Amino acid sequence: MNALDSIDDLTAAPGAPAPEDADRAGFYGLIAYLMAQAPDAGTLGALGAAPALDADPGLDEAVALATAWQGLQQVAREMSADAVALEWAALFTGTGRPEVLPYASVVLTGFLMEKPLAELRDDLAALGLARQAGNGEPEDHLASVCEVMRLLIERGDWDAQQRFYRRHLQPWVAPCCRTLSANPLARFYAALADFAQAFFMLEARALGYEQ
Amino acid sequence: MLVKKSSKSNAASTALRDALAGGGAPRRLDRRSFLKRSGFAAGVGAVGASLPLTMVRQADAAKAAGDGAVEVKRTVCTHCSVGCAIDAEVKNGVWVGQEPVFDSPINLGAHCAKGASVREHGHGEHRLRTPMKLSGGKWVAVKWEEAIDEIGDKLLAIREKYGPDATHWIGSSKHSNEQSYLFCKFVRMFGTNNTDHQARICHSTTVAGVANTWGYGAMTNSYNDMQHAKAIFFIGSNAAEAHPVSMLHILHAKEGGAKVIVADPRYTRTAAKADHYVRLRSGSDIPLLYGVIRTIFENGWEDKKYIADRVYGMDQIREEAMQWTPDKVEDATGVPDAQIRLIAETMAKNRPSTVVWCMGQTQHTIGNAITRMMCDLQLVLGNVGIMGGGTNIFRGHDNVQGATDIGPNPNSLPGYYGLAAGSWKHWCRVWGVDYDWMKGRFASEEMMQKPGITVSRWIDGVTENTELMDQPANIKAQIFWGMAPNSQSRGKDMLEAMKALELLVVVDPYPSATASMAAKVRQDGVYLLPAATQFETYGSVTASNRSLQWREKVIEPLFESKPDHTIMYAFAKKFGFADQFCKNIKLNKDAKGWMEPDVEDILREVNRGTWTIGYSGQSPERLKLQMQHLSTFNPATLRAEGGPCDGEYFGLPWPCWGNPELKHPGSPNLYDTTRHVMDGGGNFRARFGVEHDGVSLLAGEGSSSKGADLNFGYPEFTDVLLKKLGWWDELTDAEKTEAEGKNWKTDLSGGIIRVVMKNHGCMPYGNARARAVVWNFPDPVPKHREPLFSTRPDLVDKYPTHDDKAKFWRLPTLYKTVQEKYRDVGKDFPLIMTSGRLVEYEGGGEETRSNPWLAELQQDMFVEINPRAAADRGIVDKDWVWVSSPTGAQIKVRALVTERVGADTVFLPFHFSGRWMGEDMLKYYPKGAAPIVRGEAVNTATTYGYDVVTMMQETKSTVCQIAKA
Amino acid sequence: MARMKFLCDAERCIECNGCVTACKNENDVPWGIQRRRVVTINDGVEGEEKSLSVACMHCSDAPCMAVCPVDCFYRTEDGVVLHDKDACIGCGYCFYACPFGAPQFPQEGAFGQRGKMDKCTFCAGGPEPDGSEAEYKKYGGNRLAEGKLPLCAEMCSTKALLGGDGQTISEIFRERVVRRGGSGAELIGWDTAYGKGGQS
Amino acid sequence: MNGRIFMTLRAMLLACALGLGLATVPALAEQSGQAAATERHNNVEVFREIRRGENQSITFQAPADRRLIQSEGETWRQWRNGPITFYGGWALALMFVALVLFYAIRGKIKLEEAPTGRKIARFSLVERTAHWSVAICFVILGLTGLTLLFGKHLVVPLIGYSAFSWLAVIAKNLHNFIGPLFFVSIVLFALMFVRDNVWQPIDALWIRKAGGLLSGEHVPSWRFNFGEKTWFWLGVVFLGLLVSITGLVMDFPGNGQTRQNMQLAHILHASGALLFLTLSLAHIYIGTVGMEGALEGMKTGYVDETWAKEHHEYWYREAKGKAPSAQGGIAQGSASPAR
Ligand SMILES: Nc1nc2c(c(=O)[nH]1)N[C@H]1C(S)=C(S)[C@@H](COP(=O)(O)OP(=O)(O)OC[C@H]3O[C@@H](n4cnc5c(=O)[nH]c(N)nc54)[C@H](O)[C@@H]3O)O[C@H]1N2
Ligand SMILES: Nc1nc2c(c(=O)[nH]1)N[C@H]1C(S)=C(S)[C@@H](COP(=O)(O)OP(=O)(O)OC[C@H]3O[C@@H](n4cnc5c(=O)[nH]c(N)nc54)[C@H](O)[C@@H]3O)O[C@H]1N2
Ligand code: HEM
Ligand code: HEM
Ligand code: SF4
Ligand code: SF4
Ligand code: SF4
Ligand code: SF4
Ligand code: SF4
Ligand SMILES: [Mo]
Repeated sequence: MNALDSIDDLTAAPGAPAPEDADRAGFYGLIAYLMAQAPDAGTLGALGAAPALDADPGLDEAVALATAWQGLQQVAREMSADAVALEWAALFTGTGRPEVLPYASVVLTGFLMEKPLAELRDDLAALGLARQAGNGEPEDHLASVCEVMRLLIERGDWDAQQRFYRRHLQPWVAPCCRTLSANPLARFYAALADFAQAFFMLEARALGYEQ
Repeated sequence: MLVKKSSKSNAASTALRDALAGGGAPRRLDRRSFLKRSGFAAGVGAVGASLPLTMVRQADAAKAAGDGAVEVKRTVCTHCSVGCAIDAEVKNGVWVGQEPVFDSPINLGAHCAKGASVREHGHGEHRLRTPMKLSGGKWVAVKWEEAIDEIGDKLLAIREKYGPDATHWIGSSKHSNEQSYLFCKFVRMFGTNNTDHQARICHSTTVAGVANTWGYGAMTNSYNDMQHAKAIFFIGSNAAEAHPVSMLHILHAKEGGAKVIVADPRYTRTAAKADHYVRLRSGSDIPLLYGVIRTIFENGWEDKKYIADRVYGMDQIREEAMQWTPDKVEDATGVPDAQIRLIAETMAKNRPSTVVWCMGQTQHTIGNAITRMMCDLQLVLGNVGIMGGGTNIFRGHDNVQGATDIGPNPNSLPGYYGLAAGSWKHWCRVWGVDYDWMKGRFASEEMMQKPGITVSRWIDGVTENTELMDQPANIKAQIFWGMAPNSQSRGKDMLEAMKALELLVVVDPYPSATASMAAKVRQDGVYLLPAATQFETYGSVTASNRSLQWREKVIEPLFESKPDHTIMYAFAKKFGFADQFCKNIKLNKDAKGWMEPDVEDILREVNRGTWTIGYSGQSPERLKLQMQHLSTFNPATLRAEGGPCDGEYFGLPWPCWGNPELKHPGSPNLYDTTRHVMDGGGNFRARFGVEHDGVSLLAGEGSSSKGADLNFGYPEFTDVLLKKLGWWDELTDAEKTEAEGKNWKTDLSGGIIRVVMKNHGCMPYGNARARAVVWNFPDPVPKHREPLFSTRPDLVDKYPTHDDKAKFWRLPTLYKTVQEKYRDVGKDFPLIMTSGRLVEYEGGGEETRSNPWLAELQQDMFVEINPRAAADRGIVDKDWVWVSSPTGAQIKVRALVTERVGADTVFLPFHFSGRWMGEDMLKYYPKGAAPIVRGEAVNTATTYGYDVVTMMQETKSTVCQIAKA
Repeated sequence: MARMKFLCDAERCIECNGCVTACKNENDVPWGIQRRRVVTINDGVEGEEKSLSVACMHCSDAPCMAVCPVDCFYRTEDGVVLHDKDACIGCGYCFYACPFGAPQFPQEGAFGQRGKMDKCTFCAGGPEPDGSEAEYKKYGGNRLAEGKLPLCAEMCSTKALLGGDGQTISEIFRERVVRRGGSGAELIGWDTAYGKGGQS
Repeated sequence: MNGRIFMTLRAMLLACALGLGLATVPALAEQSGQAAATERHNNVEVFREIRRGENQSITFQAPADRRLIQSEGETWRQWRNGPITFYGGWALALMFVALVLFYAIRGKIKLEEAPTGRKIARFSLVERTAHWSVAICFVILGLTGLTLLFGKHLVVPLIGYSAFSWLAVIAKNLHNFIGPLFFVSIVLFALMFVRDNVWQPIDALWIRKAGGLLSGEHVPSWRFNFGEKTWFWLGVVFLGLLVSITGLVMDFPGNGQTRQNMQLAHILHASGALLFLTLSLAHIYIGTVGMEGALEGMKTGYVDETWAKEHHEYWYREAKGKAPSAQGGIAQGSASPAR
């Protein structure tokens, strides 16, 4: 599927998002994509070459994010796509329980496929969203909730973003990133986790504002 | 004092806490400038914005993710044959709650540890998620299509090179009836009889022994019916752990005054609930039972009329029994005569009395004879065919009964039709395929009719000298489709076999026990395919009491897993026989575009072909209707009182005769002459001819079922007999066309059955005597023979085993040779080693040991050892010890010092795997796939020994030595 | 109003642990905490082996309640003893006092770090609003609010474990004793069974 | 009772009364009649055995204490909620009142002669640090401990549950973390002071005169008088170690101690702590408002010669005789502060 098609379909909502929101959406998209699969060489290269973040030194969260972003780009430049793919497989696949389980249910209840997933599906239905055909991952995967955020930003629905973030990301993303970051097998993904965590911190703050 | 907080004060305290925790509302600043100051709005996220979405999409308005409502799906526990119903609460496809089904007449809402925790299956944390293969010693993920292709090509190549019999397919008693049946058909269409499932190593000796005694090899009555018993004799069954919910009915009977006796080498939890406990030496059931029968005869407590009218050959049993004088019995069993007398008297004076047996009796080289002894005991007492009596054979897996009835058996097509040309023709007609085509699938017509290699011996099928085998080549490809490796004996030899294979395929939700063993000895050629569990598909399941229940699908298959029948169809397509495979079966496209054979249609095909045992009346519609009206069934009688199923027995227990339109209510108790045949009544089956050695085998005068037109013994019905009796014209014209030249088993119209039963109250299978003497077995009159590995050389001399067999189920099989070689094994291995179950785990245990709620309860593999035996070895409770066996294997386990076992016996649970002779197998498991609890498999240390009729493995009586680690 | 009680019949209990896992299932109790336990006496001794399933007995004069330094226990109208995890400081006193070892803790760390106490709630949740997510997370299900009884008792494999209104269940038990051939008169009171901590 | 509960009960009833519907099965009256005489039908005996606490096993391995019913818990509860709270509370209160009265009647023990302005070194920096760290820990432990013991009676009515629960968390954690620190400090402290707290003949005099507390007479002593020694041995050494050790037993669970061990530890800890606190009031009284000049020694390390002479005459003489009262030039020997 062509990437842009799918986004176009979905951003039927009022107007194009403001540039800063486009960036937010982009970061969500990036985190989602990297969590869902290992990036190919092209994506990895693009990531390494992306612009740096120019943060106001007075904003601690922003500085932390800029640093983490730099860290992620650094690793992206240093590692080959194959190495990242191996790492992805080592972390997130296995014939049984993988090393890291980036699911809301697991972080919140200790089990896969638990009540948080049921709650999430309620809200997805209300938002008119569903799992992509052929995707076996339950929707409370980190990649999946990030994609939802991306879509909501692209729709420009601030209230929905606030509500969704509060209900389906806030309670678990930070501990999830911490676990991933601490995994001894993780290098690229540790950097991603650090970046994601910094990003979520900033998001939590940003979403605290009124529209 | 605190009371329920209002949400308001709660919010207040939350705010307070937040404040203390340093959180709080963000400082005033507007959002956009905040984001800008953070460096956003400069296109920094562009790299992500161009990436495609892979997880979510805009839903079609029609099928959004969930409607938020809690749906209740009715299913049945998958952990044992009791068949406890479960209500699963599902919200948005997530299994969020589990509720008891009080209305189920079988379990009244009750569950043991396993059933109470099945919701954990919905988490699937330790499940196989995607297909995997072993490549250069590493586990790597592969796509489904790739896996099917690669495996398919390899199998076709092996088929080409060595013939279809170089493959061996182990199916599963965990499959639904429909899947079992389809698997049986699938393997046959591949062209081999090399297929088997758990029943082989579970109740095969029962099925053979009991069926050969009176017709059907199944539990005659039911758990519920035991409420009517006045004495219950458990021997070699530990129901409190293996069939916990059955105890609901048994304790109820006991509270009503029924006497309960337990005979077992261990003082089990069942024994703890009994009135009397008898400790016998493992493997000595036959002498004990002869002692009991002798006592009954000596006191004239036998049911003389019953024996005269309904039993063949009882004199010979009596004769043999008289040889077993009290001293001999005590010498062989260790049971004093007073206890023997107690059993005999209790059983005789509290009729109806019933017996229960299980693995303690079946898993022996003479299992077939032991189980026949149990039938003989009940025949002597006239207890068979009555409420509260019968032989209550507690079966094993949730659907082992169904898989035995219509599943992958090496010696039979569905419904015990056997493998003769006529049987093939019958099933070919049902399947709608040409007999010659079918024949062409096999290596030859001879191989088509020759029973395949059993699951207990597949390892020898791989490693045996080809010359000595009864098939052209060794097994090159082994397929484990729902069975664990650690349940088969001689684990040490299995490792060699795994090494020698060309291909090993495991289709299982939890394949990692096999995976870890294979990875220990191989680098390549192993595939793991994720099967869905029974909660992720739907279909019928047959409980121990022959009742069928319908399971609804609880959740969608987790991860990449697929239901077994979908996988079978994919392979059938790859092998090129998809069209023949599902000729009468509709195909549905699943969410991922795979074709799924329609489960209802499969059952309808079963209905159309399985007349022998009455799997013909249980249409999907009838079963579903019952599941919706559970409350109408009386738990004491299993009969519906009122409601749409009025008069039917729960689960339409087979035989449920004729086609569904006949509305047969099912047979709650087999051979029950006190009821009309259209009311579940019956009599012993005429299966072995009408006479033997000049003695009639047909039942005596007046012993027909209630209201039968023929009130004497009669043979089974054929078109010829019908004509002779002048009943032929009661068939419709269409039925006549179909029934011409057929008998009740092959008449696809069901006309013969309808006329015989409905119009004349007779049993289609005839009315005969039960056979106390089974002349076609090696020991027609059951004889005691010592296990191959015995600690008693004196008894080995007195009661030696059978002679070796050259070609038995395609393999040379040793008896005398082994026993003689190991005559004095007791010197170095003085302890009798037996094995069995723990309530928390099931089977090989990979599933249940992956369930944290269960795993928490049993965290160590152990051996039960008597305080005296322990003291002799300087062992104290919880010590690590080595258990070593004559095979040279030794396993490291914890000692559990207890009076439960006598000083000469030790007991080990068999549910563990993941440690190998002291070594932790963790490194061979695909990373993260190890179950929560790992331990030594007892079968790593078990020895050679197979039943002389069925190839049942000897896992209850062998020997070992124990030393402190 | 009903006075909720448990009663476990040792003549029936077969140590199958059904009640234990039912509780885990209903309340998502983490590894290491057992709100209900099955205890066997004289394991393997012929004629002497008996098992009983035990959880919090929801005592009338509840020792846990009496010793809690923050007084976080309360009793519902049904006589169920519940506690407030927000208030609990994890001091362990309830665990010292309880005759049945009902209170348990998620950890047992240095410096007395135990986490919030957890115990059987009679499947009645906690102080949060009935059926709320917060309630479920902290205390598990609230079956009483849904008009159901504790899952452990509902699922007991042999109906050895009875849970519900004290009078009703002792009546059921009495009938059973009579049916077994006892007179029912010697029926034990809570005192005999559970000692002072549990009299009703 | 609503429908669902009814269903459950029905299932239970069914399970025990299924057979009643089946009246056709004749009851085995004769046999069960006999059985009644010999068999157990209810749980009485089982519970008795369980309460005896022998031969129990639990499949589940976790709790160190594998017993089903522990009667000790009740004993513990009675001790804690009974005598310890009651007498402990009163002891503290009475001591406080007594000291107030004493102060009112006797007033501050003043120096009889005017201070000389010449200072003598009494406590080295190390000694003072040790004393004050013990003292600070002690005060925190005491306050937090008392919060746990009496908070729900005294504090809850004032600030309510929620706030108290916060206070209690803080109290508990402070207590649990400072406890071990207290233990370390008190051991060092005791080692430092033990030499000057051994029995000396002159102590007999102090005992005879009851320290002169009532008479107002000065009883001579070496560095520490018998009153202080009592505080040292009974308070610092005995009670200090008692509360420390028992406290550590409770503070570090999971080292094999059973619930019973912890109950015992708690009883000893709480009783010891209350006695300790009660005594400490007296010490603190004397060290602060009770006696002029006492605090100065602990604060600055130096005391006025007058104070030394009046309260610790022998020590004074020795100190005077041996070394000048110069900074750093501290006398050796039994009268000297620890090195
Ligand atoms: N919890 C649990 N329940 C299960 C299963 C499970 O794995 N776990 N599996 C199911 C299956 S597949 C089956 S087949 C059934 C099996 O159920 P059971 O057969 O009841 O269980 P086992 O523990 O294998 O064996 C029963 C008893 O046989 C005794 N025994 C050993 N040797 C002898 C002997 O020579 N003679 C006699 N008379 N007794 C002997 C053993 O001491 C043991 O107590 O359980 C089913 N239910
Ligand atoms: N020493 C000793 N050995 C014994 C016994 C003994 O008493 N002592 N008992 C014997 C007896 S009676 C038996 S029955 C056997 C039992 O032994 P097994 O049957 O080998 O043991 P299970 O673990 O029950 O194996 C069932 C497998 O099927 C998988 N499974 C579950 N559901 C499905 C499904 O829907 N589809 C597919 N494809 N797979 C599924 C499970 O994950 C599991 O791996 O062990 C025998 N071995
Ligand atoms: C080594 C030093 C000490 C340690 C390790 C220690 C530890 C403990 C512990 C673990 C408790 C149980 C309460 C809880 O877990 O929160 C406790 C209670 C208590 N401690 Fe200490 N403690 C120490 C010293 C002291 C001292 C010096 C005092 C008093 C002067 C004191 C007074 C108390 C009191 C009053 C209680 C409360 C008793 C109750 O509520 O029943 N403790 N202590
Ligand atoms: C917070 C209140 C306290 C005050 C104001 C205080 C004050 C004093 C003063 C002024 C002295 C010097 C007495 C002298 O010069 O002879 C002293 C000595 C001493 N104090 Fe304290 N103190 C306090 C708490 C404690 C505590 C909690 C302990 C022990 C647990 C303690 C143990 C001692 C000891 C052992 C001495 C030396 C006397 C001896 O060894 O006999 N003090 N204190
Ligand atoms: S394992 Fe057997 S007895 Fe236990 S709940 Fe399941 S079906 Fe019932
Ligand atoms: S003392 Fe124990 S059993 Fe009684 S109410 Fe409190 S926690 Fe429950
Ligand atoms: S642990 Fe919690 S509930 Fe128990 S006594 Fe302490 S504060 Fe109360
Ligand atoms: S009542 Fe509920 S919380 Fe208590 S033990 Fe039973 S299931 Fe667990
Ligand atoms: S479920 Fe019932 S029989 Fe099983 S252990 Fe619990 S109380 Fe006993
Ligand atoms: Mo089995």
